[in-house]
Amino acid sequence: MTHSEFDSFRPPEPARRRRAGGKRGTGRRDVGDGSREMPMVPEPEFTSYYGRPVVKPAPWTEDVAAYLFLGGVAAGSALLGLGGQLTGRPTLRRNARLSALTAVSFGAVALVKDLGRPERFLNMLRTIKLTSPMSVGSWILSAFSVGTAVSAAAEVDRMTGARLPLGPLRNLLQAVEGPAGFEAALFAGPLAAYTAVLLGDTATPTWNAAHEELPFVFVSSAALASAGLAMITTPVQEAGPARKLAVLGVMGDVVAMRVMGHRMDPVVAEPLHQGKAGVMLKWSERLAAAGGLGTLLGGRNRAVAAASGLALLAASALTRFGVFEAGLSSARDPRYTIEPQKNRLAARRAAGITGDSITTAG
Amino acid sequence: MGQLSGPTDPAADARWEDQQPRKGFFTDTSICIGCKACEVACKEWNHNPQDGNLELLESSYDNTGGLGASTWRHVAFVEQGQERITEARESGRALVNLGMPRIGPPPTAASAGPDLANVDTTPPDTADFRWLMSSDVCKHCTHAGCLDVCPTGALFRTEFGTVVVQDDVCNGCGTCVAGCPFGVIERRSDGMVAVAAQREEQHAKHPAVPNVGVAQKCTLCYDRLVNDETPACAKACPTTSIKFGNHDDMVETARERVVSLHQQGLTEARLYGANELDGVGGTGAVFLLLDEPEVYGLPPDPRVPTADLPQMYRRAGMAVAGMVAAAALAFLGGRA
Amino acid sequence: MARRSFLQWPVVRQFSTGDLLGRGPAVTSPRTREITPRTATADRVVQSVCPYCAVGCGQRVYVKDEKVVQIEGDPDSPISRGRLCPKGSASEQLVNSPGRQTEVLYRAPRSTQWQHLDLETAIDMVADRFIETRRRTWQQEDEEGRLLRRTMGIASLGGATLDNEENYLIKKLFTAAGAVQIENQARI
Amino acid sequence: MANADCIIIQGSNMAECHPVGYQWVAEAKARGAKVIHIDPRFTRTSAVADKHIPIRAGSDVVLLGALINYVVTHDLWFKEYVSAYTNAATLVHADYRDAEDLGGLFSGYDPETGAYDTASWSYAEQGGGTIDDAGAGIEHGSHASDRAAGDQFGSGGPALEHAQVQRDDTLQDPRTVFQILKRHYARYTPEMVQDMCGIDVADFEYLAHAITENSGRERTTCFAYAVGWTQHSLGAQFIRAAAILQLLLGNVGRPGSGIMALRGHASIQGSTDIPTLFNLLPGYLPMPSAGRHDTFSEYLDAIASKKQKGFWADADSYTISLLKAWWGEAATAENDWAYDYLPRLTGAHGTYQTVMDMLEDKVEGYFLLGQNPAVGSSNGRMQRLGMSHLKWLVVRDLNLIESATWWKDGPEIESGELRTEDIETEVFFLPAATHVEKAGSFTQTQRLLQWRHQAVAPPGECQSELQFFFELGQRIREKLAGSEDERDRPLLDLTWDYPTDEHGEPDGEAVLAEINGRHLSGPDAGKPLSAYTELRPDGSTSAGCWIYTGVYADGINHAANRKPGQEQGPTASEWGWAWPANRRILYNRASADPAGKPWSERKKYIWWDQEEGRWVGDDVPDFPVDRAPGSQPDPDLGGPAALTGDDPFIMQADGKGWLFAPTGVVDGPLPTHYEPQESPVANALYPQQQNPARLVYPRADNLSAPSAGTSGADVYPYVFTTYRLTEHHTAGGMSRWLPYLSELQPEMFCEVSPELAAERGLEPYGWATIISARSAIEAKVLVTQRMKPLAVGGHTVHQIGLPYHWGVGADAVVSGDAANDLLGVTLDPNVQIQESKAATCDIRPGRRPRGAELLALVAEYQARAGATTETGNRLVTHPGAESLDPGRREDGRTDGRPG
Repeated sequence: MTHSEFDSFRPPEPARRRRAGGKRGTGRRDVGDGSREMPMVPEPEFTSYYGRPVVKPAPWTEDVAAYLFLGGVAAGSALLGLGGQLTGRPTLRRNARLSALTAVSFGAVALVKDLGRPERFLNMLRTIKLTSPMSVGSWILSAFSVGTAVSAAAEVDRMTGARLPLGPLRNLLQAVEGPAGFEAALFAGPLAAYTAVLLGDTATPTWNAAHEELPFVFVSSAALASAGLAMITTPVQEAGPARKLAVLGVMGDVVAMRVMGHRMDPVVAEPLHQGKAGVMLKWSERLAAAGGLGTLLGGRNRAVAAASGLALLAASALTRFGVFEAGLSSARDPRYTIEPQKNRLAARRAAGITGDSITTAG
Repeated sequence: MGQLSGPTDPAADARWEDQQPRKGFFTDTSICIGCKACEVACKEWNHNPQDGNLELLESSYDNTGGLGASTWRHVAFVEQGQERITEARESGRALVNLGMPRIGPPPTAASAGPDLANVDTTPPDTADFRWLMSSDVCKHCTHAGCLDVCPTGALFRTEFGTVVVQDDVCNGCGTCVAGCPFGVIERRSDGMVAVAAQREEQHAKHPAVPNVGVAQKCTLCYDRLVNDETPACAKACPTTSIKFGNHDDMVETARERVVSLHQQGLTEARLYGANELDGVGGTGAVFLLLDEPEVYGLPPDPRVPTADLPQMYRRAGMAVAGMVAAAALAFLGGRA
Repeated sequence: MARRSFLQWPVVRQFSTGDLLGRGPAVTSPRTREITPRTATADRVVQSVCPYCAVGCGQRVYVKDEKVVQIEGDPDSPISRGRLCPKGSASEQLVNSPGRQTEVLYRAPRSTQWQHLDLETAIDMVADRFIETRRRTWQQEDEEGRLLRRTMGIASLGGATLDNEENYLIKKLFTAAGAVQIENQARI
Repeated sequence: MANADCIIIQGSNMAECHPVGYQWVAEAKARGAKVIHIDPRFTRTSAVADKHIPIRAGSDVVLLGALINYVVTHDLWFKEYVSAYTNAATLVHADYRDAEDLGGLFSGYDPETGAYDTASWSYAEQGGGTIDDAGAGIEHGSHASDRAAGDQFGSGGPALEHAQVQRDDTLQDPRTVFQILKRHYARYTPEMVQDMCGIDVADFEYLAHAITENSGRERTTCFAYAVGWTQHSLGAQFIRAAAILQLLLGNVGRPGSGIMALRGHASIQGSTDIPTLFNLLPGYLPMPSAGRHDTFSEYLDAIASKKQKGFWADADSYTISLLKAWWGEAATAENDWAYDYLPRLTGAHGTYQTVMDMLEDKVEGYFLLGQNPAVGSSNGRMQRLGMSHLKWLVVRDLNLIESATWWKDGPEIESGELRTEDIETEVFFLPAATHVEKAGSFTQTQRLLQWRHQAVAPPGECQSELQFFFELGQRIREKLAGSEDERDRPLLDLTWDYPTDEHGEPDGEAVLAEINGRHLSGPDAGKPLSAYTELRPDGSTSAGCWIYTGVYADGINHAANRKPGQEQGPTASEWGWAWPANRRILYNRASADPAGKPWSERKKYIWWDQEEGRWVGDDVPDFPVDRAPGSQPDPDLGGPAALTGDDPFIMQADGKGWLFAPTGVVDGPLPTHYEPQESPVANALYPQQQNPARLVYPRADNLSAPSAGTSGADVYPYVFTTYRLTEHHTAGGMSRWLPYLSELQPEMFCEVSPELAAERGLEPYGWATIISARSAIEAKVLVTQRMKPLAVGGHTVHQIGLPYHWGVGADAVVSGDAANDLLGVTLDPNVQIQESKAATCDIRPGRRPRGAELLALVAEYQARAGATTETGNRLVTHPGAESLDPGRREDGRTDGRPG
């Protein structure tokens, strides 16, 4: 915009720097409250403090979303591994065990990498805090990792023709291999589910509102992803249980997601349908469905099975990234905090419950 | 085991033996002059680094934006016209008319509180404009979301009933950030801001930012409390808008103040955090507000997420069972 | 040692203290248990007055190892009762600010740069210039033969942030030297 | 202040500028006092006041005059108080003509000099003659700016020959002060207030009710002001107007009453008491002027007549003791106590005159001591260009302020007006010590001296001013040692021997002891004095600042008294030491009625104890302690001895509070409304637009915008006012270098109303350029309802608010354009303070141009407005004034400097 004949002599206006961490509001929707200073903005539909978020999003990068995905893959794989172990499917067992170890290792690295002080990751085991899903999860993850590592080590030893320099430990390894597989599988379910509690137990509006259904979404997603991975790695002959698990996982995932979306306050559910998260979740469902159908219809064909497995893995990743992203964006916009809270407060008051408001007349 | 919700004494809940009376703030925004002495006194005491990009934040005189890792007291500035003042007065009156049950023994003046139905909606000296200022701070909740989700025990409940981060323990997992329903706690990034090139040298001279990567928030000056000193912000506050003391006294003072404002016809006055039946079990830092909480950037109906944790664990248990069952089903179906 | 540190493991303490949820005494670190404010560990506390506006708020200056470590309000002051405004609260930063200039600088005529000068030399140079300018610009009498006894070649501005004793010496020295253009913020 | 029932904050943004002082207002409010804020802007003070009344900047006298008129016409004045304690009943000279009769001028105006001959304003003498300003005759014919009347409101009133006045206690005589006052303000009506100030009648009534209902025996109202009043071309008169109102209502000398000056610097009061000011010597003694004070006796006669009432009559003791303190043995009765060692003034030598002298290369060396004129002074460009003409510049500060670095990164380097390589000025930057790195005393705004103990030694090469000047003095004296030159005697004879510590830092207490003074001879020789009443005019005492005598009584540093406030009564007299004589409320005799009884139990403070035969109460009585209420001493005694039992204003020459100032105020005996130097509004009260006695400086680098009614006035259509924010300190030298303060207010901004934003297309938080007749600056735009367009004189006046803390430089944490660059230099004739609270400008969206184009933009505006050096600088605008002033020059030339 040119205002005077001297404009050409003005210094260039620097691009506005926004502070990282989102201290500043994104939208301007609210401006009329704190903000009589901006008369030319349309009337707000709700009030906030200059559009700034009320709650803060977790300072997590996509490493954490990746961990959600990898943790699920690992958990499901451990179950498949145990199944293979118990039902005499050595290839499935081996591949699942190795998958579990790989996934959980990358997952743990992603998790540590995301810490503000990674060198202090061991502090995760400083306490056992039942109120902290992160603490509980850390113990689950540790326990799971022990069994997974042992059982996978046995597989590796076997694959390398017992060339690992284990010495007398080899006997021990072979002895505990089976129980280790059990142990890992014991913690597999919790590993797949606790991350849902981790997200649900936050003030991040969309995650918190999802806390009833999110565990089902996550275990389903873990199941279909790990099954998909097994379908890729394991010949069709041994991958039958994986295919069944995949189909069950897809069913669970689609149903749980739908139920979740419906039971949430429509405002808080918005981030699940909008923006990047909306796109990811939409494709997640499509890919899950495709993967499920592929498995059902062509699962016995190695190529179709592998393609379906890939689709399922992608679907699971998209679910995790989508849910992750939806939560973060719900925290960044004060509307998702304020409106549902106002609604539920009004609803309680309408129902005659007036004694539990944080705001009081005296 | 301690409680996850409802009225309780938080220090007793944490099993402190040498428990002290619970300490808290009462921030009376009706006498805040927006001087920001609290922000500076806090930064001075806690050696918190400068925050922000050194440009106007487009929010009246507020240029620090909100509470965060390096700003533990934050003064909000809200400019309002007559329409909004009337609305605020109405919403305050509606609150009174709800006949909210008072918690504990009613304050002396409150029992003989004014019949607000007959109070003129236009008190003396009504302005067609007002400028609200309010110093926000960590609420030191009775049920603190941040504390309960902390996996390392870095966050702990002190013997004064306050919630404090131990810088030497925290590993910066960030769970607490999402756990706070008030958006208070934050993980400190490098703490430094983008600065003009010619100032780089000067900034290089600044002392290194402490506690990078660690969650940070108001400690209610725990280190001062152990020596029986007033927290830095409350000590500096020129008009006693920030009061510090035993939590019970603070709530009592707050109730008396709101009654006195109501008697002057200022029905917009209300308390925030003084109700132990609320979603966080009441807060250690109580506020007197002159409008709806969200106007100041406060959540209107916060609920500590941990209150629902048992339910979440149950649901997770069911999901785990489902997953195991599905796996079992997959294998039990016989060899394909 | 290992045994003791095992017992210090918060997980153990969770059970030993009854703080099962790990919220309180079970999870404190040694540093937390030893915490002491630096107001308590200071070597000395000095009473002072805020240097900003003219309200004259009382300050307490905490000194540790000959460094100012904290400045806060003096609750004894009947003027301020221990309170300070943001500027007064930032006094410690005024003293310890990394941007503060603590070396003498000199800019020669036409130079584009500062250079460092030692303090003794600088004061000597200023004294020489003072004497020279005073001689060169001396006015003994006005055109009607009335006594003036002054120089209009030397002027000074400042004093409102200085001590009474400093202003006194400034006024005394300048007046004796015949410099009359001595001014301060009171007129700005 | 906490005792007041109503507090009017006008011309001050107290909550923002003095937050900690504001606690007492907050406390009074909590007790039920009404707090009203009158200010052009809705500020943080307004936010916590009961009411904010927006006022057009510079129209305060209209409002205060209307309140005076309201009080008088509604018969609401405090009769007993006014008749006993003020000069209401005194008769004024028969030749006196009021501004009402002469179109805005008072009698005695000399258009030749632009100054008043105040002879006709004097009291009528009992015999029928008039009482002259002592020694005033000599003043006739001198130029306006040659008289720096000085800030004497710190202590006493000006001199009168004696105090035997004519009175009419019925107040009916038209020549009584009361009747003159009544007539003078008769046209200052609520309607006039509406028209000139933009305050509607309802708001005026609210204010008038609040003040009058809270005045009288039982209740008191207090006024607080700051630079919002002083920084005007009639600043002293704003304060006078409030004083008149307060005297009429009995609100002086009583608890919760008075007019409180809120000052902005730690020791701005101290630096006036012990002045680093050209026109004063310590203790408000004037600097001698050539032509008026050529001999010592002329000098003493001019300060005070021995025959007048009150404590100023002993000025000889004060002066001689000062000269003894400075020149010790060299000051003898034979050489008039070395009176001729003092340099002489020949006019105003204030900071702005000095800068203009710099531009003419008359000044070679300049010391800047904790001050940043490149940012903080009006017409900053003139300041910086002035410095570029110096031979040497010494900057002593904590940080590398803009006044130390203008030669490499100042705005004139950017605009190309200066080239670093061409600037000859030598610059010395000497790092200073902070307040905790040196010991010394500050005098705060209520005259309280408080000692600061040294906490640590200064770092690096930092030094206190005390040490620097002590060493500089030593160095100069060493270099001059042995000089036979007579002009070096004052330096060589100077008492300049102070004990120092191991770092070379002189002992501040030794300096304080010298200021306090000591007995030089007699049995107590060497002992510190305990009160200024002990000072003698015979060389037997010394005192560096007589009003501070007593601070070191008994060899104890009373400024360091620190009995905790909570262990003392409300006056807290054992915390620090207040001058004079540790008195906390001045003129507190007025807190009792003429018979010596408290006016009311509620407002009890000082009263006469019949049994003890002395004045007693909560404070040190500001009165001869044993002078009974009914005493009528012989007026010929002169001095304190002549005070009657009901003369509470002991520093005034007649012992009364002055509703009408017969002398001492150079621009009129009664405050009269004139428009600021630049105004979009025509003076509706008088044909005279601006203060005719103001000091103008018609220079090409100091142009004024045309005022209302003259062509080109619409080029600069808006009023701007400059001010401070809580988060910063003046020119920023102590705040913009601190990250904690800088982040709170990081950028220069301007405050405009939504209406003005719409009118000029300003975007919220975008950039705007503000152009005055001197310069153009840029600022971010805060569009806010806190700025209200005012309906004045039938059209809308928009006001723009500009904080003045930022400056252009590279070293601070935050920098920005300096608001003071927009201001011109036009001074109040009484105190030579510039007008920075109201001027005119234009505003447009976008950033300002850089380089030479900036100058072109300013020039283009000047050309469009037709602004020349004559614009706005005609002293007399009243067309009818011709006949009164036959000698008026055609060109209206009014420069303060002859030729």
